[in-house]
Amino acid sequence: MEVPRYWRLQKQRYALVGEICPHCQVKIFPPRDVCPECGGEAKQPFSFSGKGTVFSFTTMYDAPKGFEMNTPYTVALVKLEEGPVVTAQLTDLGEQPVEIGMPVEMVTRRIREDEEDKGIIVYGYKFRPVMAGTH
Amino acid sequence: MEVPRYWRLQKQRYALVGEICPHCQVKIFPPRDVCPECGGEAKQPFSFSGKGTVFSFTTMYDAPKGFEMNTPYTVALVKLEEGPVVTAQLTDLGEQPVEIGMPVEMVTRRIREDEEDKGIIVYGYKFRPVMAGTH
Amino acid sequence: MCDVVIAGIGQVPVGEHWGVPLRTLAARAMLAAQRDAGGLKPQALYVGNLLSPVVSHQSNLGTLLADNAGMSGIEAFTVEAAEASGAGALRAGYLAVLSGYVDVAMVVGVEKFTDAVGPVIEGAMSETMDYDFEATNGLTPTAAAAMVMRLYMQTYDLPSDGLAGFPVLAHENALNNPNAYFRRALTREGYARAAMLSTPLNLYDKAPYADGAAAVILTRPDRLKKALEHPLVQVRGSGAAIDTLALHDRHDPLAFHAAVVAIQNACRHAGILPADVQVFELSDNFSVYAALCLEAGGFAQRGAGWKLANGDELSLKGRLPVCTMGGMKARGNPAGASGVYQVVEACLQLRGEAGANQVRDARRALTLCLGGPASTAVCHVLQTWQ
Amino acid sequence: MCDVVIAGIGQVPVGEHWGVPLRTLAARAMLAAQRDAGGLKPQALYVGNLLSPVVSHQSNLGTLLADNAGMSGIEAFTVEAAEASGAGALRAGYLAVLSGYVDVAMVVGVEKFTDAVGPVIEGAMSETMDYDFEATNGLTPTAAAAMVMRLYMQTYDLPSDGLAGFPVLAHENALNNPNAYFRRALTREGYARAAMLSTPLNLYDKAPYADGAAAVILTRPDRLKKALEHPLVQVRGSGAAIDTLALHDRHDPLAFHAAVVAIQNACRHAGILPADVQVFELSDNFSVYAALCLEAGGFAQRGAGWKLANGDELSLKGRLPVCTMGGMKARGNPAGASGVYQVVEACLQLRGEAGANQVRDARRALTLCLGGPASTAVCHVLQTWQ
Ligand SMILES: [Zn+2]
Ligand SMILES: [Zn+2]
Repeated sequence: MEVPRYWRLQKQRYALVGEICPHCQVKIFPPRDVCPECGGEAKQPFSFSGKGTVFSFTTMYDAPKGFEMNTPYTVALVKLEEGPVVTAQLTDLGEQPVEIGMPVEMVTRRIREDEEDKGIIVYGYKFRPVMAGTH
Repeated sequence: MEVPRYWRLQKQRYALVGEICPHCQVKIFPPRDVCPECGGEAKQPFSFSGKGTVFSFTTMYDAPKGFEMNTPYTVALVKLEEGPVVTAQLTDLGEQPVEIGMPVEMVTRRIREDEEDKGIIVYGYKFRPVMAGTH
Repeated sequence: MCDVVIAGIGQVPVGEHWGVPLRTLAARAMLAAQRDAGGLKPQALYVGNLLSPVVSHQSNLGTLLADNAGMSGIEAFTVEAAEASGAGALRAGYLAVLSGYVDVAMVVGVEKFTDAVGPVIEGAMSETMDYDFEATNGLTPTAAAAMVMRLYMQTYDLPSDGLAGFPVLAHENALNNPNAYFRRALTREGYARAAMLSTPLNLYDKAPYADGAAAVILTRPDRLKKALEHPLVQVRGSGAAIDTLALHDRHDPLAFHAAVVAIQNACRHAGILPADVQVFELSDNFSVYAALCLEAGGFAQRGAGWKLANGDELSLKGRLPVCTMGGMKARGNPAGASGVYQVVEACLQLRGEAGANQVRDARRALTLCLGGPASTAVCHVLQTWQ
Repeated sequence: MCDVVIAGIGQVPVGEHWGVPLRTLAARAMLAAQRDAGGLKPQALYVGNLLSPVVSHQSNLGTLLADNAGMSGIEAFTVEAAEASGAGALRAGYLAVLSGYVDVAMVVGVEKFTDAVGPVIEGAMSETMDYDFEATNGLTPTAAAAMVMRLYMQTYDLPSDGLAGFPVLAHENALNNPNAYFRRALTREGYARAAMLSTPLNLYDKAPYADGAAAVILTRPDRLKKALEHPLVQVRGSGAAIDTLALHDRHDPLAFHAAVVAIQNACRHAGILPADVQVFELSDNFSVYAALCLEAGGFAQRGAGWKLANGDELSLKGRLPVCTMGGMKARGNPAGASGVYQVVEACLQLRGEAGANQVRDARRALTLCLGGPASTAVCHVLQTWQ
């Protein structure tokens, strides 16, 4: 990941900051220039709780450049409790089998290998199973 | 330069091997699938002598990725004595000013830096001034 | 509107052409199409390509390919629409001829994977998704398809080999296609034993990426100075649509909405219903996508597309033959070229030149090419011209 | 053939938009064009872009940009033709509306350089040339222009500041353009002192690469439900042509043959001569290319194009105003978006909305956009519609 993109995406990646539409109140992540529900344009920042459930998932054995050292790893569609679905890796799975509907919560983790460019280590959101007893 | 491209271009790059059109006898470099003179398709390999003259040139102070360590360097359009014009770096210039019309000859030199990928060092054709007295 | 016909077709065998540069791969298909069209010279070249800027470090393919093939002075540009690039280029060519501005247009789809290897390829293919919010989290097109497949299998309660029928059929049909990458049979047992690429998607659920080039020449019938030795195929309808780029933005990831719209638009334009075709070249780049293409076309109810592949309905002698020359799965998937391969293969069927794989009485065909999980869809209706 | 008009235009200021993602840059221009067209909704989006797959790792911009801007379900793809990508996208959109198939098409040119830096950018731009036989020898578009410039200066015996008139004029015209990257004057003395980039080409002979996005909406006049507050501009002619990709394959590198053909085709289609226009937006991405564009259009004899910039002929009050809002040199050169900026600026002139830079009685304009050293050329004739 190049330096400009790294800084540009920092807020979304670290804190799951999306948007709320002032016209129809829908919550949006990732950010968009036009609200997909009402077509309105102006939006306000909104911090998601980071709680959600697994909507679908896959464990990958072939990785693209930058992720080769991590295989196999599990990627999921996570439905946030506020509505939007996000794409993210699952982490801290231990022995637990993943299932659709499993509750998960966001954590910040190292996302990918150092790239050719600049020695940047990319951190961002992943999701881990919600521990029994923590809720 | 990636490994497959490196091998694919090896013949052209080391020995200035182009083609001769069996239909109209025009000599072609770099290789093409259709003869630009007569539209014929099949062609035979042809080794160029490597002698030519400078048709135009420029000394570059900004370099693309892979060439940063070489700046400034001089690139020229070299008109080969067999007819075609090729793009190539000039080398071994010493104190001599480059001029349009200057006779040059091909030599094999290291072309660019090691790339991100594979540690390949790319060699290929460059041209140097023809020494006084060598002709 | 005038009639637009395909006067010539050309293709190269799909495979690993390590020693052949992209320009030469394309030239072989282009020159074959030109010969097939009786030497007709194009005024325009529309190139379908996805990967060249990243994998071959080469952009401006329009100029490179036209120049290299001896077509200097014509108009040329590249169309990119992810894996639907070739179909998008065909649509651009079709509209150009339809506009009356261009009399003869060549469309070439070309993809060269073997200028790079392994993770670079998966990375380059991942650029078709939302790079900032999908690819940077490690998602690839294969993983996206796997998540769609898991949802499909769980929602509709499929057995673990429920989608096996698609690759088995594709491999069967490729046996007689000299341009296919894989000319060997696949059994259900072979499918069941295959290694996982991205759970629950296995090696045979994914069409293999490979090098390839295919071309067609489009014109108006009145532009043909002499009769050709083969029948003409008319482009009767064309439709294209997009959905959200990211899978996570879909309300219903199992509804290939863009495919529905593209098929409807193409069929409405042609004045037909999808059921009025005898051949359907669909996107089987992932086996679950083949099922969803069938559902998008209304050939099966939602959740029932997979069942069609478990009978004879989709085979060459069935009610709706699909992937008649091996599909992307067994002919091979040269990404941005696949949409043009589909059209070339449909032409072979409509011209009666499909050899052992000839579908009887094939007069009309539907081609549907997807980019991503139907993030983009391009559909064409082709029929024998008279 | 029906009339095709530009119902709306939009642009963002050219510059370094480090914090703005490509999709947002494009959305700002797209939504501005849509507002300008009275809210008209496009059925198709044609994107002109060159660098995104390499610099931003993002392909399938058609889907991304349409989706992000709330246009899901429409048709969309990207057109790439090197630095002429935006002009190529306009041509694709024009032909689509002309075909009768698409009623309302949006064309957006967008380029984001600031997702990468320095040598990566020069490398990415070099992919527009023959990568195997130009770029791998260290050539860049700047170096190619420098070799053309040296040939031109030597062949026609120019003084060392013979081409200074072009950047000086461009900087003068940009002073009143709020969307220009550089709004400061340049003197001949400043030109003479400038650092060499690639001999004999100096800093001011090259238009600076920068981020930008510009958009237009094309439709048929009968599709406009209500009158707009501004005049309509008609696309009256369009032409495109390629030359050899590599400079070394040209018999005469100083004849911009593709530009000649593109201009001829566009003007023939419009039923005009090049001399019948009041504004000429040409490619001044390198100052010598501006001279060669003038010669390609027949506005000057071969070898005399540079002299036009040394008088008043090309200024806003002259016989043939060029680069009226600053050209690529001073407005900035967002590569694949430049062709759309040219058209937006020509529309401002034809609509009488060019403010202090208004060309009197501008009724017809020519836009000419080059990819490489006229390896690709795309030309449009625009005129006030009535
Ligand atoms: Zn809203
Ligand atoms: Zn010949």
